[in-house]
Amino acid sequence: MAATTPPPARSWYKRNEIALTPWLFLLPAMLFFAVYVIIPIGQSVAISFYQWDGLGEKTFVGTANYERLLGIGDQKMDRKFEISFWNNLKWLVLYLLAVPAGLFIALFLNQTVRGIRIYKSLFFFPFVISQVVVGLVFSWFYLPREGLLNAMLAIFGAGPVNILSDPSTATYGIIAAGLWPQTAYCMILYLTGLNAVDPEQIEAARLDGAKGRKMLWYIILPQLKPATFIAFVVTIIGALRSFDLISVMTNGGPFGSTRVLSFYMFEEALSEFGFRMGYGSAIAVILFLIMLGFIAYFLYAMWREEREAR
Amino acid sequence: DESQLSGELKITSDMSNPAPRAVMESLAAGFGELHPDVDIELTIVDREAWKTQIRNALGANPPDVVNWYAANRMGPYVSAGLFEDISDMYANGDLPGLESVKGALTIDGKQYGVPYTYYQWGMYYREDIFKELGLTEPETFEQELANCEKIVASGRACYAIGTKFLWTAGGWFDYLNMRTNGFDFHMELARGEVPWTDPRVRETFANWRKIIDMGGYVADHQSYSWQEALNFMIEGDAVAYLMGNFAVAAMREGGLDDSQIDFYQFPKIADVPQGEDAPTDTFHIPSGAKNKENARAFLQYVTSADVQTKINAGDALGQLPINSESSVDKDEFLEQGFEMLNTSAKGGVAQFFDRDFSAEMASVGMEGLQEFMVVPDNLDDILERLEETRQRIYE
Amino acid sequence: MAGVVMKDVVKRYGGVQVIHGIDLEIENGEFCVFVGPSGCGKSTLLRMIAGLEETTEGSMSIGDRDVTRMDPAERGVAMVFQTYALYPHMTVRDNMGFGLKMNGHPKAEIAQKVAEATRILKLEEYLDRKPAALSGGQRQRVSIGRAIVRGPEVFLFDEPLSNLDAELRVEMRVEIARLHKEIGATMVYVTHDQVEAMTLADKIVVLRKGRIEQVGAPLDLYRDPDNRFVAGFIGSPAMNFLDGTTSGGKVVLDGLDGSYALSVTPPEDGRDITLGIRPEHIEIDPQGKGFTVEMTEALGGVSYVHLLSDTGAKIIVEERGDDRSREGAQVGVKIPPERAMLFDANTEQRLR
Amino acid sequence: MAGVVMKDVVKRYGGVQVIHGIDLEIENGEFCVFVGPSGCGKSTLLRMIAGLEETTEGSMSIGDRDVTRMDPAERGVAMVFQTYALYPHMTVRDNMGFGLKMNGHPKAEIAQKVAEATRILKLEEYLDRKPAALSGGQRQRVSIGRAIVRGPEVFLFDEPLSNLDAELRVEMRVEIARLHKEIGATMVYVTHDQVEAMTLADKIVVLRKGRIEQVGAPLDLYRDPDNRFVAGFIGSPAMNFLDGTTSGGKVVLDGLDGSYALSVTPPEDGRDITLGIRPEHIEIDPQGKGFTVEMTEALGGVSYVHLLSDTGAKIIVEERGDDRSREGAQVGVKIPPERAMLFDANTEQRLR
Amino acid sequence: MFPTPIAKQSRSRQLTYQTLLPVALILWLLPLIAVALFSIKPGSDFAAGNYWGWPSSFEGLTNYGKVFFESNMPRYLMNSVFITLPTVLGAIALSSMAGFALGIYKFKGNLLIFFMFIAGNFVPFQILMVPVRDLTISLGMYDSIQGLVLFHVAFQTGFCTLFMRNFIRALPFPLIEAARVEGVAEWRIFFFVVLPLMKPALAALAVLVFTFIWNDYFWAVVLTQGPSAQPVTAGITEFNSQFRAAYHLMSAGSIVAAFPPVAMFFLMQKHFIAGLTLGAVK
Ligand SMILES: Nc1ncnc2c1ncn2[C@@H]1O[C@H](COP(=O)(O)OP(=O)(O)OP(=O)(O)O)[C@@H](O)[C@H]1O
Ligand SMILES: Nc1ncnc2c1ncn2[C@@H]1O[C@H](COP(=O)(O)OP(=O)(O)OP(=O)(O)O)[C@@H](O)[C@H]1O
Ligand SMILES: [Mg+2]
Ligand SMILES: [Mg+2]
Repeated sequence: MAATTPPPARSWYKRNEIALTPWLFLLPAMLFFAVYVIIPIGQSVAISFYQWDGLGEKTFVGTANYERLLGIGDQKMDRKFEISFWNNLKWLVLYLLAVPAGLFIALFLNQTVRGIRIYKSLFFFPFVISQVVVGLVFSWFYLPREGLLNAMLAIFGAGPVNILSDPSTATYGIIAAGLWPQTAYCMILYLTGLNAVDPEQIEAARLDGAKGRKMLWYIILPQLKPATFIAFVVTIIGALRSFDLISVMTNGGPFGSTRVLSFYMFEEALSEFGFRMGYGSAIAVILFLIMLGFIAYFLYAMWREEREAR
Repeated sequence: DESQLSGELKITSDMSNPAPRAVMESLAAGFGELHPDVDIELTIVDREAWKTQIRNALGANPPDVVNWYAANRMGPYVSAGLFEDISDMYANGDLPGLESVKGALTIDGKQYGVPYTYYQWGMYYREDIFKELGLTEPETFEQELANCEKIVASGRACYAIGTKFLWTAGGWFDYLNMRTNGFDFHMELARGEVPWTDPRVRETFANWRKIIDMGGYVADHQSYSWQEALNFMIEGDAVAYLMGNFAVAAMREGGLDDSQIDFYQFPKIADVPQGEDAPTDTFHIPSGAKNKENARAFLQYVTSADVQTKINAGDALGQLPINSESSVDKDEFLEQGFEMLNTSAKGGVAQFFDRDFSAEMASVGMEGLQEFMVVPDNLDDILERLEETRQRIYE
Repeated sequence: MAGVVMKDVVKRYGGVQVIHGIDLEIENGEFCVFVGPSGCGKSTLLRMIAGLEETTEGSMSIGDRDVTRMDPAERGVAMVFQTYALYPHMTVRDNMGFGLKMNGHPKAEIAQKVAEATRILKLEEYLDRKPAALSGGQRQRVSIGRAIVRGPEVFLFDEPLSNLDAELRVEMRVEIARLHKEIGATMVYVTHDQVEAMTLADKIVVLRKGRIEQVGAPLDLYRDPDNRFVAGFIGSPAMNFLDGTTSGGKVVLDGLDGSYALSVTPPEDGRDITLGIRPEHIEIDPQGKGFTVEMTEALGGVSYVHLLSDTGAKIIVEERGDDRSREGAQVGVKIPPERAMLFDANTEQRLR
Repeated sequence: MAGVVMKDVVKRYGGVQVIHGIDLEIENGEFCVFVGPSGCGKSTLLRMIAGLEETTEGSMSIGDRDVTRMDPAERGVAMVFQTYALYPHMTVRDNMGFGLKMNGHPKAEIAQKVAEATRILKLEEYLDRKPAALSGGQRQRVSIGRAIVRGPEVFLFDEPLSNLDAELRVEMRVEIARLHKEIGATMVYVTHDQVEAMTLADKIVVLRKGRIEQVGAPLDLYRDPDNRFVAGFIGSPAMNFLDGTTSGGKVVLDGLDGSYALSVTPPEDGRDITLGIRPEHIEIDPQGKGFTVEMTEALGGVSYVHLLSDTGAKIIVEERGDDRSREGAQVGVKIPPERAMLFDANTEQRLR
Repeated sequence: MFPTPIAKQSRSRQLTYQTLLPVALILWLLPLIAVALFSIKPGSDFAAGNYWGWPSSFEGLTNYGKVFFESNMPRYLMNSVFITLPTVLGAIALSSMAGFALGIYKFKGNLLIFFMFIAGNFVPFQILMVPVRDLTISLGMYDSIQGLVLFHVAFQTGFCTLFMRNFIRALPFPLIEAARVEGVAEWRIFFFVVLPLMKPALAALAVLVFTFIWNDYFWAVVLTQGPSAQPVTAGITEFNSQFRAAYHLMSAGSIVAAFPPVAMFFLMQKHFIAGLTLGAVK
């Protein structure tokens, strides 16, 4: 240790390493994400103020697309939009049945008997299968003459029903098909949630005399709140995004009764008689606004958690 | 000259049903034999799917030849400049024998493609069952209904139909409307010149309703594609099928022989000039094609008289050739159809609902037609909706 | 109020026996502490009293009732868990009232009992908070409150203080002692903390590998352990053990010169024994020799001196007062014979 | 080797100041312990030495080098974390050698340094294990080994033992003391454990709310604290404090009769003061009165007697020997004036 | 454990449970079992109306042979593989870097950027459809595997970053600090300290993204057409139109299309479930 050594000179990067590194690491992901997600959202919003067939020139029409959709002014609300919107609501509400159903199955399977792991994974199976295949499978299941559903109903002397051809039942039929994988998803979330339930609390509750349903309601469910929250989020998002099943099972029919916003949007923009990009974008924007409510709520919940965490 | 062609030729075809698929493959092979140096790449896509995909296909990196339809259906692509103007081929006489049909491919005086086949629509029925029930081919609507009554009484449906993809209902409307109000009125409606709420349109629907109410159609038709509905006819659960002639190939393939199937013209309703549906299928060159020379040669090839004769024969497409110099196959259906179109379609020949009506009108319209077939009571509501759409599109 | 009686109680997990026939009587109102090394079965035994683990064999009664096969909720016990096991989604008030609510008690009664427990534990301010908003000590108090509210005959505690920091531990220990005095219920308490065991217990039960080693009042165990295990286990720093043999009625220790006449007569000559002496009973002789001061740990009022004998034995001596040994110094030790205890080196039993 | 010098060091997080201008000199080779209540800034100060937190104001030098703005890696320090912070995917050997490897030292040198550290810490057996396969104590040793390998001038420890159980804590404490003796480097050690601070430190720094209260050798702080905070903080059980006033050169305590003449002269009459006296310096007079024995905590060799004066003051007295007070008894106390300390009741400063 | 372990309940309840379990499973998987059964039946069974009865003969080989040798299925399968694997790699590479940046460093806008990724991930992807399609076309990547891969990588990056960042955030921070004190450069910290510790997350995420992408249908329809670039999910519809009403072949085709993710799930079950719990969002 001689006399005071001056601090050695360092490169600019070295001096700012900690400040720079995160940006370097973020760059590729942000680039991709901006180009393919963030900017397109803006573009979509912009397109929704135009009339455009996707080929030629765009014509600026202001809010005309929205006015037509929502029936502002002396026109009626776009009937297809209206139907799609209500169907979306049905999806939202009924799809949420996956949450309690998943919980029920999870409770049923949360045991330690031999082979239970295999059972659990088989129950989870529908979730990994593509929705296209699920849709096919269910449309055969529903077939009016040959379908397994009617074969089973016949055993009980009921039926036959033609679920996908009846406009009053078709949407429900599709939702039921959608519930199948979604329930499996919720089931897994709950199974892992149940795993994390504090066993000491269960014991405390046993000492407190809580049993069965009371135990479930007062002790288990509150502890499953994170699982429930996530199950809700993914189910709602799944409901609003529903496209594959409708496309495969009914293609929106019969006479448009199973359309939902996402499907209608696709139809307007890209389907056989479509190519009304502006109008389609306007539908997408409305769907986006609906979803934004849920996204905002989700972000808020996360933000609160972040606050508490560090 | 021709044999000097080389390079690539990319064809995207929607001839995806088994019989047309074989024809398309043979066309490619035949062309390949003529031009061994041309590297042909044939892609066959689902016919229903192609209706949505063609847009994309034309936009980016397009193939050299595509399938499409004549008349209104090609309008958007022509006006967007996506189809190549091939008026010169017609003008140069490169396409002999097509003069009479070039109208369907003409927009603003220019031609944008070539037809390769057309086919009559009409009533295909189970001859054996007619015999069994003692029925004869009807000539009037009353007879038609009377026949149907007997068929229904025998525990069968009169008509097979699968409206899952909507357009099949369009065929029924075309015929009922052309028979009720005549060809000219039908085309006025198609051009948006007549409101849907017109009493004459209502009359068409009233006629239609008679069949619906008597249980003339197979149940649950909205769940089936036309191919799936064909099973009803093959199994004898339905007796007749209003279809294009391409259905014959499928019926034969399904196991029916010619003694079991027969054909009659859609019967007369009112005393008006009759029109017939006879859609034309076409080939086009996308304007972004990279091998236009080869593509032109291919169009020339498919429309040549011999090829037309061959591919439209009963054992191939089973449809009518376009080229006036080619011959109609000795097939009972083709001959009848050819005869019908030439002699008794006095009013005119229509392309088909989804080709005569503008795209948006057709989509809303066919959906309404399907709805009407399932819930006829909604008629007022449906017509109002169609009218609304008409006003928006045409005014 | 009631005591707990266990008769030849056995617990097996599958083929593994972890409790080997325990007979124990806990008097009504007594504060009984289970201690023992980790894995000895303290928690298991406690949970068997609670009914959270089934009793494989033997019988268990609380008061006059045979509870061997009863549900936990019916036994009239309440348990305080190491991790508190508070219901995180309920307020303090609801946490405490939950047991009564589950058993259908009227609201007014619940409110009154919660208020009573709140008063005892001074929790008034926190009644409407959730557990997450409480400090460790407060949580522990709530979990005790939850037990109190149910008015059980027997309180069970499983290492209730081990998740608290040192200061709070002291505070809560005092609290629990006060509580026992105030409500006078039977309490069974598991800990591995010396101080807790010594200060709280009326009766300490020393367990080892699923068997009872000794039962007795804290100071009795400290002063008069039955065997080497108990002697070494109770007291901190632990008792020093020196190996030796008997010779002519005296004890000769390996590594120490001189032989010790002890207050007990060692049985016969040539027997291997262990001599035990607590750090506070050894005196350092600064003038003596034979030992080097290896290290001193001065804690203020007291220092622990680590001595290394010339022959390699290590002992710890407690020093108080103002003069302390210095590291590296050569010293001697004095072992007052009346304070030393003798154990059989093989059976480890005390020789008296 | 080098000492650490801080000059008027300040740390702010945004607007919140947590270190308020600290001046401190740590000698070369010294073992310096930071103690203080939770949140007082011990860890922050340590991390500022390490360079993990920026120094907002003031200067910091290690040896002769001003390190205030240097990167952690350049400061020549090594840190041992409370949670060990071992890389779980590397073997013990790789954990220890990682820092050298990343900085491009030759393999042979790394191997040699790791071998050296391994020897010092007796880790030979475990070199090829992953941290998950080690006990808590072994992990802590590896994390110390990792520090040693880099041959730093200053070792920094942030509560390194608080994740260990009581027994291991004692063992590792001894180990760290030995280590310091063996390699003689400067060490800075954060803890909130009395015993660790007292036994390990050459110098204790008592922090409170980001300020230094007192710096000194352990027994100096114990025997001669500068203020009431240090007096109360060092020593366990804590010093007893009794409020009083001065009167005629003597001290009159609230709640105790009699006045005390003390070894210091209280400044002027009528001043509010606090008298401090450690539990081991009070004597119980079984014949006296004025106090009730509220509770006794008998730990074996020693008992803590909680006394409640008739006027409500509470004091704790240490008792040793064989005779102990009984709960409920009426007793008196003797406070030897030469042991008592006086503090100003307002400034809390010691009056000497 | 809740509910009370069945082992602690009465014998009759145990028996009920043991029998209920397989029954429930069969009911649950009934549609799938039916399809599996369809796929080994001869076509004549369907013509004869024997939909639900015992197969009159087992034609599994014939049916699957047809799928593999007489249709574009193999081509579609290959496409799916070429779409899925690069996407998985790309998304994971991008997101582990982004997750590292967001999970370890404190800087202005950290949370904002993070939330942007989350929000983007939850967006109804229909809103991206028109612009993304145009972008892909103008990049000349319409109907190409690269076009799909690029988009999928970008979109999945949102979800993966959420997942990665939370995982990295849960790593003990002193590990990073320890490395910094030892003078390890930041990028080396990423490669030598953080990345090895993320192995479980990487595996979980890889499996998860694999299934998401393999099962994607919407974007396959929007950005590709025809067998040159379309994945099986889209291919299966083409396949079905080729074999319309031939249920035995359609079933076999569906099973072929569904098989890879299912196999993946069974092989990597542990990671898969870990992935769902860790990320817990789709
Ligand atoms: N469910 C179980 N299955 C098998 N063995 C068990 C089970 N629970 C506990 N044991 C065993 O029983 C013995 C006693 O465990 P117990 O928890 O009662 O010990 P303890 O004295 O409370 O220890 P600690 O002080 O560590 O809490 C241990 O050896 C443990 O391994
Ligand atoms: N990142 C930060 N931002 C704001 N305040 C902080 C931050 N880190 C620490 N503090 C505050 O600085 C003060 C000192 O914290 P520090 O961690 O140094 O305390 P400590 O003495 O180590 O406490 P403990 O004994 O609990 O570890 C605390 O009041 C704390 O709240
Ligand atoms: Mg225990
Ligand atoms: Mg700290």
